[in-house]
Amino acid sequence: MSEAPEKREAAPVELGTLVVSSSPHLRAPDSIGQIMWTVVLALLPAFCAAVYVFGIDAARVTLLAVAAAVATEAACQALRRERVTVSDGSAVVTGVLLAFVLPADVSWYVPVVGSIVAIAVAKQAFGGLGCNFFNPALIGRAFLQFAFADQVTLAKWRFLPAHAFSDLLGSGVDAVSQATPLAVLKGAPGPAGLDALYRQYGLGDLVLGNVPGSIGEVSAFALLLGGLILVANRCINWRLPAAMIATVAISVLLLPVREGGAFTGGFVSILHGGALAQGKLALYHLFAGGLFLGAFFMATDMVTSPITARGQIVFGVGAGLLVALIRLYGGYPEGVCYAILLMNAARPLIDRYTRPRVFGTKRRKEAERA
Amino acid sequence: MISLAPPLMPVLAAADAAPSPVGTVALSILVVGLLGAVFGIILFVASKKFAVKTDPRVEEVLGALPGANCGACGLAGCPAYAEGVVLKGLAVNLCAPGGAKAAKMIAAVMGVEPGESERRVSVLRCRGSRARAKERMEYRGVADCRAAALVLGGPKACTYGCLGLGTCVEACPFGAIVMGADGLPHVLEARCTACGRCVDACPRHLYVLAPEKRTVHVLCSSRDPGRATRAACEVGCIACKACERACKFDAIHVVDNLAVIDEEKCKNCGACVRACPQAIIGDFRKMRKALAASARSATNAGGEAAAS
Amino acid sequence: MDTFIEYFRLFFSVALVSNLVLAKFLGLCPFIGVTKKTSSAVGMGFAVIFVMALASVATFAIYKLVLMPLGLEKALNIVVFILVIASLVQFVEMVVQKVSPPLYRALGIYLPLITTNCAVLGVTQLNLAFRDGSFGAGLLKSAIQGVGGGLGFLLAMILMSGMRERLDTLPLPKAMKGVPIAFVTTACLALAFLGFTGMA
Amino acid sequence: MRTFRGGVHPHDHKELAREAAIEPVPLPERLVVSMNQQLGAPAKAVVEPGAEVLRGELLGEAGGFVSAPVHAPTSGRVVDVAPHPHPVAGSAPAVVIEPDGRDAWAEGCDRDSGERLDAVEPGEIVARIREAGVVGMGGATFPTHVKLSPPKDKSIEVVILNGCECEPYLTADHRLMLERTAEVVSGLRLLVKAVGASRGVIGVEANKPDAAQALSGLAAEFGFPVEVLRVKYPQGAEKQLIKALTGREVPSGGLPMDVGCLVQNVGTAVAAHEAVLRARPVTERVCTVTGRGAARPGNYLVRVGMPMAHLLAHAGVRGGVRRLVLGGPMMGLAQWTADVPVLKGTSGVLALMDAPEWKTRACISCGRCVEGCPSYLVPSRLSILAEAGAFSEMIDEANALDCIECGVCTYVCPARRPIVQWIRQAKWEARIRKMKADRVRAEEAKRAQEKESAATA
Repeated sequence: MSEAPEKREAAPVELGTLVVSSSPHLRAPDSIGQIMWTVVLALLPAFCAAVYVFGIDAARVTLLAVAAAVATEAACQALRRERVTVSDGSAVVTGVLLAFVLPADVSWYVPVVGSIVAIAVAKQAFGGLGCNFFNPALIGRAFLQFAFADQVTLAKWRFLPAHAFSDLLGSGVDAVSQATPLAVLKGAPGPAGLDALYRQYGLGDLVLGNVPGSIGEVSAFALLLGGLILVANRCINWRLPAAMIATVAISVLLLPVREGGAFTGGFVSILHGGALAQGKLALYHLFAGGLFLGAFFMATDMVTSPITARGQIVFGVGAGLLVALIRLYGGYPEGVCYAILLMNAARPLIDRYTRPRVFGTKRRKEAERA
Repeated sequence: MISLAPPLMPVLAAADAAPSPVGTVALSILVVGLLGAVFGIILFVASKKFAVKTDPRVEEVLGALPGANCGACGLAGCPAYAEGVVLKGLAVNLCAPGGAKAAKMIAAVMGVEPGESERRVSVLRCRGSRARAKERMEYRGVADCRAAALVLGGPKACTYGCLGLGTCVEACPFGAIVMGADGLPHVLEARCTACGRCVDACPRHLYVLAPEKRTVHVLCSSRDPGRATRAACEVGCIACKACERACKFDAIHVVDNLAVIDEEKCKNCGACVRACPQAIIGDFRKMRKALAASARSATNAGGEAAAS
Repeated sequence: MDTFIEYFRLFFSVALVSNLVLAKFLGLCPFIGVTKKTSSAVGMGFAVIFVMALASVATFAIYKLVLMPLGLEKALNIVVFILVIASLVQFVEMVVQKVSPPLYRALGIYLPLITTNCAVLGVTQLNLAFRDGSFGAGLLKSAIQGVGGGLGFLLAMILMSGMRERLDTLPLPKAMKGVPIAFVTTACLALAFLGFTGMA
Repeated sequence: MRTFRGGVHPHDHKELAREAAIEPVPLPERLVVSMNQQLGAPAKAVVEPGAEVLRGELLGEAGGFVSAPVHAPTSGRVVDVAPHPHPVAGSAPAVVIEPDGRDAWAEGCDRDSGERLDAVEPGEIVARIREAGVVGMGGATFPTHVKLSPPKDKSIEVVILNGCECEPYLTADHRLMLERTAEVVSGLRLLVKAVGASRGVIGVEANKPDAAQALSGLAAEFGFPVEVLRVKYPQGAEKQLIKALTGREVPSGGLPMDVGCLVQNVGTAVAAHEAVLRARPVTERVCTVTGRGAARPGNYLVRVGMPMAHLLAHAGVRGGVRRLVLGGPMMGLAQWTADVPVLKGTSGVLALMDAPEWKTRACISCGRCVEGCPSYLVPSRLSILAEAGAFSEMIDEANALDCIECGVCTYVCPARRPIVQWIRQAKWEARIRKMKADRVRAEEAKRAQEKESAATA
């Protein structure tokens, strides 16, 4: 290696004004837009299932909500004289999610008002994407529950039962109106009422979506598929939905309810040999209602869920517990929306108390022991 | 059932006997009065038992301070300074924003002499606006002078000059610095309180707090040799010493490639201002008007830029 | 068992379902004022629990033992209740100033504000629902309602303070800075608390 | 496969230069030998303009204990001693040499005495390394003799040779391990002996199986295992490498010697071998020139002090380059001019044709930075605090000082937030704050003293 290289004149390099920035000089390909549009893609199976179950109405409500959400976001950003960033898809996600928690046959203004509240109040008022504490779609939904209760909480929900599947868009097919599975459960929360419920809607109906309910929540299978798309694309962390769903199952399995002045269900039933029925009830709770929609698409909203892995588990467990409490003891048949909103409120605190241990330091407990 | 009624029995009986409005009112007054007395006694005892000594002068001094918590006094905020004055005997005229007025009030509270305090203002010692000072690179990153200064010294070819990213504008608690359309910050002297935040914020140490009546300043900080300075900026000190020759009072000298004014000797005559070929020695009496106008247009331009 | 469940329901109801701040919108002044930092929010919350519990017991006792026998319950209940609460707050203020000066500094002007904290007065008024039962049971229920209401207040304060510490770092629209966004956040939190509707 | 927690694997672009064998670059017209070649104090020039020097002759002596001497990279005439653009410090004093083309070694240098490794005493090894101006060749440029002289209460048990080269694009260490295998192993033996360690390990990332293969045969003879590590950036960061190989965590604010480890780059091992057994001071190094702007990307044997423009021209860099980065793309320094010299720590030069504009948006707390941070920090929080100007909180409550500035958080951020730059700013603010506090304390002490003396008087 010590041979003397000869002296040689090299052609001079002409460099223009160079761009200088702080390291790193590379960025990963994923951007906010890519993540948001992936979420939209992951919502597509559930959307298809919705059109299948509710007909063209589902598409109508969804499009209205999306259009209102995008328009509101653009208007807010224009008013604030900011760069309009609706192309990143985050308003689209909010619109779709809001529509997904509404019945298919609401008046046109319900999704529109919901979207405006969701974007203007719950998101842009806080400074836009990344700054909101609460999931905008859920704030929109909670607001609608408050403002248009008669339209949003129906006693009977319309849907196209399985025999009408031959006609996709539902024209010429009579839709039927029935109580949602969770509303039926509300009337008879214990395992005793389960058999009757099973005759009305089997587990298979729940998985495929052949039940009344809100637009996006009916097909557990389609939602699971979407959830897998999100996990595969690292848009969500599997821990949070897993913790949430598992907590709901365990809570329903163990928590007793009061029927006719006496406790039944839960561990009470299990102690009395009703373990199988209680298991079936827990399973039913998983697939009925908006749990999958909430667990995969709403609780996991990056902006409003904890940032650390441990925090995500705490969030999932908390939300799951609240879902079970509201479903079993509360005034509403479904509690996913409120459970997630409540945990959203606790998110800053969860983040604060689940900070990871810094490399090369000890946890406080270990440090005290040492 | 236990009842507090027995001691009140006679009154109660009277009230029963004559259920007149007058009786009810009298009874009400009596009851409220008695309860008030009981609570009063309890609070009196408690105030003795839990008494805490406080110096009321701390609050008074605090009231005399502007409350901007700027830290110009060298302590962490106004309450700390108030405590410092009362308990540690700090000087009463350390509050620059409050100026002579605050010093006088504090002195009155403390019963001492207010001492001298001359009004000072902040001066930016650079005129290297975007059009006049060359940039050597296209900087991309955090829009903050201190952050940019860490990336190979920032985008300006002159490593002594203003980076123009407005860290001082952000730092000023009184809104006395505005970013001009020319890419240089401008001090609005009427609002400046000489708190020194900008002096600390500027990574290039371009700000200096000078007495308001001093009107002649060297508005360049480059210590590069003349040729390098000229290559980097149209308005840099090229160490030509024309000012030295022009000064009748031996008050200005080129030290380390940069003209420096000896404040003791300077009479603000402006001879150096006229002599400087680079126009970097400024006479504030003349410049003030222009500065204020440019700052106004800058504020307007800023608003329009945000609007578009 | 049933009595226990009843007490539990009372507690749960006043703490969550009819949360004083988020369902009844009482005590918004300290709620907005002292939630800028979690540490002072917690301090304020505990001060309110303490005052609320004491005030509940004291006012209920005075109501039942003094005002009712004298037939003055309608004329004097609010006046006397405010007197009791004001004295209690004065007392608490002295104790806090002596025991924990940092807490005293953090709570600042808000401690005296408990005096006029309508949440405290509200709970003492709510307690009047128990006036027709026995004195002992009513006193116990008042205490439970006082502690429960205070805990609900504390919970709302803690949640809110966690969010507000983050609010400081957000690029808020100019019009929303400060108190406006605090109220918007409160509204959202109140919507979330609707989830407890019908529970217990 | 062993590794650490966190990190990320960016597309590494190593295919550009991986296959190119190390190739010497012809001498330029002038060599600009900076006196600031290492972390710590700069060297002090000991030659005057006009002096004739031979290769290996001393140009600058160490400016302190944490410093290193600088030697002439070729024979020639000193034409200038003056400040010159410096790729890290902006500007630094440099000795400019006009080569005479003989490239003759100074007396006593470059003797292949056939001296056996066993014959050199540990103290002698450290002394020769110090005199040869060996510094960390991976890019950190920490003087090697300082690392080899731990305080008495610390003992080094394991010497780790860092052959990870986890930075994308760079392949210099890879080629070095392949082509100069014997010197790498010999260097490791010297380092192990110098500190009296009981073990030596070579860590190689799994994307260099040929290098691992080549090393393992020779290393096994001396009982040094070659550990193949997962391909993940920053696998080659000192603390992360120690964690991966030994499971030990260097304490926060501590040094590798606190857990009985010493980490050296494979390039440093070669330099140590050259210094101790061949009496050759550091005058050249292998440097990868790559990126789409280089027509002939490759691994070049360059002299210290070679102007960057000369090296770039040799590697076929023409116009149209938008960014010039010294070092790897994750931690390297972007340059505004090619008028800077090659330093002992210049492991690579990237000539990039693109300069994307990354528009910063609000943090959406996706958590990817938290997942990727090898120091287990919450970069998202740090960035939010920085935006709010809360630099003190970044230091006091969010552990900004534990950041190793590896750049993973900024790389993965979908909101394109310049997190590392903010953290650097916070560290800088912390330094300023400390300086101020020290000044205030000194003033207070002075005032107290004055008061006291006044009272006694």
